[in-house]
Amino acid sequence: MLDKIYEIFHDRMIHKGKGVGVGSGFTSEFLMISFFLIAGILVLRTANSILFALGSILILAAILFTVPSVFRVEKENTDSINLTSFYVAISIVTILIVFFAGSGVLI
Amino acid sequence: MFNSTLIPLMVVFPLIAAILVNFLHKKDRSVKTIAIISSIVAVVIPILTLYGVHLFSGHIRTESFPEMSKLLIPDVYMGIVYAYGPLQKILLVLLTIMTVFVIFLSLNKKLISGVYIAMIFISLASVSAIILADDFFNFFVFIEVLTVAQAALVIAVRETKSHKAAFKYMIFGSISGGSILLGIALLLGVYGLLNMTDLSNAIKAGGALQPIALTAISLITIGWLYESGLFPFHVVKSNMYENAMPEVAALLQLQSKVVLVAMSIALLRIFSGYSLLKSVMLGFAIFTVVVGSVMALQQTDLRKLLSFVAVGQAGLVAMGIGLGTSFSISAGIFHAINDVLSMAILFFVAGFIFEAYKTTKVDKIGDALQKIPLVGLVMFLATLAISGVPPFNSYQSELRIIQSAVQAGYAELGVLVILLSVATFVAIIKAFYLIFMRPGSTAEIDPKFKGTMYKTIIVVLIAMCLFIGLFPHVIYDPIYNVIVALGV
Amino acid sequence: MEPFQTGAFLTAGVLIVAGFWAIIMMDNLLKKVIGANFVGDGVNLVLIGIGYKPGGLIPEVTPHFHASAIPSTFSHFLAFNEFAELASYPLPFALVLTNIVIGASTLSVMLALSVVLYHKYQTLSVQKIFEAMEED
Amino acid sequence: MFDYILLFVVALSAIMAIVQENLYKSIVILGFESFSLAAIYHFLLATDVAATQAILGSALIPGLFIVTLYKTTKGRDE
Repeated sequence: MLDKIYEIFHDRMIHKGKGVGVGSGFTSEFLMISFFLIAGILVLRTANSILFALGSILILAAILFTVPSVFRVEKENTDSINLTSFYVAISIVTILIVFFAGSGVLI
Repeated sequence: MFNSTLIPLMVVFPLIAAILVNFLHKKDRSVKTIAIISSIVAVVIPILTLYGVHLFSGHIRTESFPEMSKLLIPDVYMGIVYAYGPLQKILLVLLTIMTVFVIFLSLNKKLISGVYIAMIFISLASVSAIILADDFFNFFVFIEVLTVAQAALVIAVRETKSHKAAFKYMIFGSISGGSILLGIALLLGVYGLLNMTDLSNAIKAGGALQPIALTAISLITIGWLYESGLFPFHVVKSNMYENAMPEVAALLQLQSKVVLVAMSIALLRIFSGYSLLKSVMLGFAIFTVVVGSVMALQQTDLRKLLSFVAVGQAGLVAMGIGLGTSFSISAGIFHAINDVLSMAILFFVAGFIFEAYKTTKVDKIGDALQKIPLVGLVMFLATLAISGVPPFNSYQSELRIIQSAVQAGYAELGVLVILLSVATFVAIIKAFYLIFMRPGSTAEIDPKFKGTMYKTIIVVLIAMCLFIGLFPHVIYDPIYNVIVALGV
Repeated sequence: MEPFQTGAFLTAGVLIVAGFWAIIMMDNLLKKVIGANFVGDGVNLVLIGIGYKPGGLIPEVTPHFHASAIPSTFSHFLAFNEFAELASYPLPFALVLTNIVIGASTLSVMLALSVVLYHKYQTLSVQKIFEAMEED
Repeated sequence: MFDYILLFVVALSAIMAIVQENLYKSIVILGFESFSLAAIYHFLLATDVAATQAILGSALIPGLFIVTLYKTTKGRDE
């Protein structure tokens, strides 16, 4: 299992030049996975609703199956203006929904 | 003479200097003289000024009448108000000292012109006004001016990449500026007020927030995300840092962190009873921390790497503020100050390398420790400083952020902060190894370049880092007292 | 609320939404700049709408008002209190004047940048400019 | 009645300027929208703002846009 992951990282990292090694790929992958674990634990611990807990476990499982998640993150954070626009739109909607639903106006 | 009437001078004086320097475009000697003198005077003004409140055109607090305040709080400010206290003093002294350093470094460039220095002065004036202003509209105006000035500083590099970065910055700046002004307009419509202190009182007196006020909060939060370079806008901000000249990038990250602190305090003051705002801030901050450090690990260009590290550290500052206790907020502000210093050292080192080798690609440069040992040593110390190793300053603030996270009941976030500092250390030390220790360099060092000014400034800055790390209470205690007194 | 005021707010909403749509979704650089202009216009219209008072006086036109109005000589003048009750609320107008000027300056910088980007890439399409391969 | 028609015109021309394919037409519509907006400011009792908007919005800004368009496409269709 580990050899396979190493090979995946090696293949992806080889074309980036000498500057980036497999080690930094592993570090960032470790950071991503621990971030998702931490987020899952936080939601589980603070939210008392079963729906939230189940949902967070499901999302966590889905993420752990797509192990080299670093490359996906990198692809989503390029200099492109269109992707940034998309995330800006998503964030605006998220903020509006959170503020309205959290204050009991919508629900 | 040294009284609080000097307060507006902190904004007016850099503006006058900017106009003078702008008129003297292409007369290099007089531009240099005026820039050096006025930047030093700009440091002296905030040190000499006493704490106080400046009321423009002498409008004192007067009784409200129904036209002004729709909630009839007893009395309101009629004019624009600037408030100057210990926190503002610390931020302004930091800002002006760093601006002096950046101007000293910029003066020896070929790029130098009157307009370039004028833009640095205009951005200094607008950040000062953002720190001082107690009036929401004044705040907005200077945020817009700051956006244009920063974009102009990046455009002055005259490369296509920097033009693209500046265009992106301005397009999203129009989204954020529109959002902030619409939020201010809605608050003006609901409460009839623009002064932050009065607005805070009126919102407290008004009880639960109405849907219009909720829309206003959401819109201003979007503006806050843009100004501080958090999650959806982190690519825009890091692109700006990357494509500016490295020493100007140090100035830009300083300004956006100071604006982050000032705007967060303004938001927390106005909507002090509204806890959901803090949760939203915290969520976006955590996202920024993770994305920033993951992206920093993937870069091969020193400038790009440092810009993503700067974004991640801004997320850490916002995380401290978003935790919402007075301990964590003061820890976040303290971390902003420490981080600005050590990030500035790293950017100045990048500037030195860019001047000496004409590139900052880490896989082209190598073996630099024999040629520039002092710069290598300072960069190593700065790397230790930014990743929170004990004798330096960031240790004190990161420790406080972790403590406050545990106290607030989010022990997991403490783990995340430790992971972030590990990732930062790995990212920068990798670049340090490749540039300074790896044998075999493909880029040649410029033998004529001495860089005495760079060396002096980075040594002074690392000494400042060490001083704050050894005596943190000089900076931290005033901040903590201010935050406790604000009661946010 | 006065129906005309409501209509003004609705129009401002249309302007702001159209502007955001253009900034986020449109492919052409100039269309994005036009969208930024519309956002500014819509926000200005909201601010002006806040200050409106139906059937009120125009606060900048002074002949209605004299600080020490004496009925016999200046019979058509109003005292300050009366004037303040009748006139519309002038604070947002000052804000809008500032915002118009800021918006125009930002707009000109963005237009200049799009000219420069056009000369480099020979196109105005955002897709082609920002997805182009970086050459060092 | 005229003021309501103006509101409608502003909303309609904003949408038209954005969906319009031809950039010249969309800039002309932008100038028209700005001028109608100035008239609305007049009906909303803000005469000084109306004057500024009429000058800046319907002369200066479309002028800048036209110059930009001339400098970029130089008469070519895109």
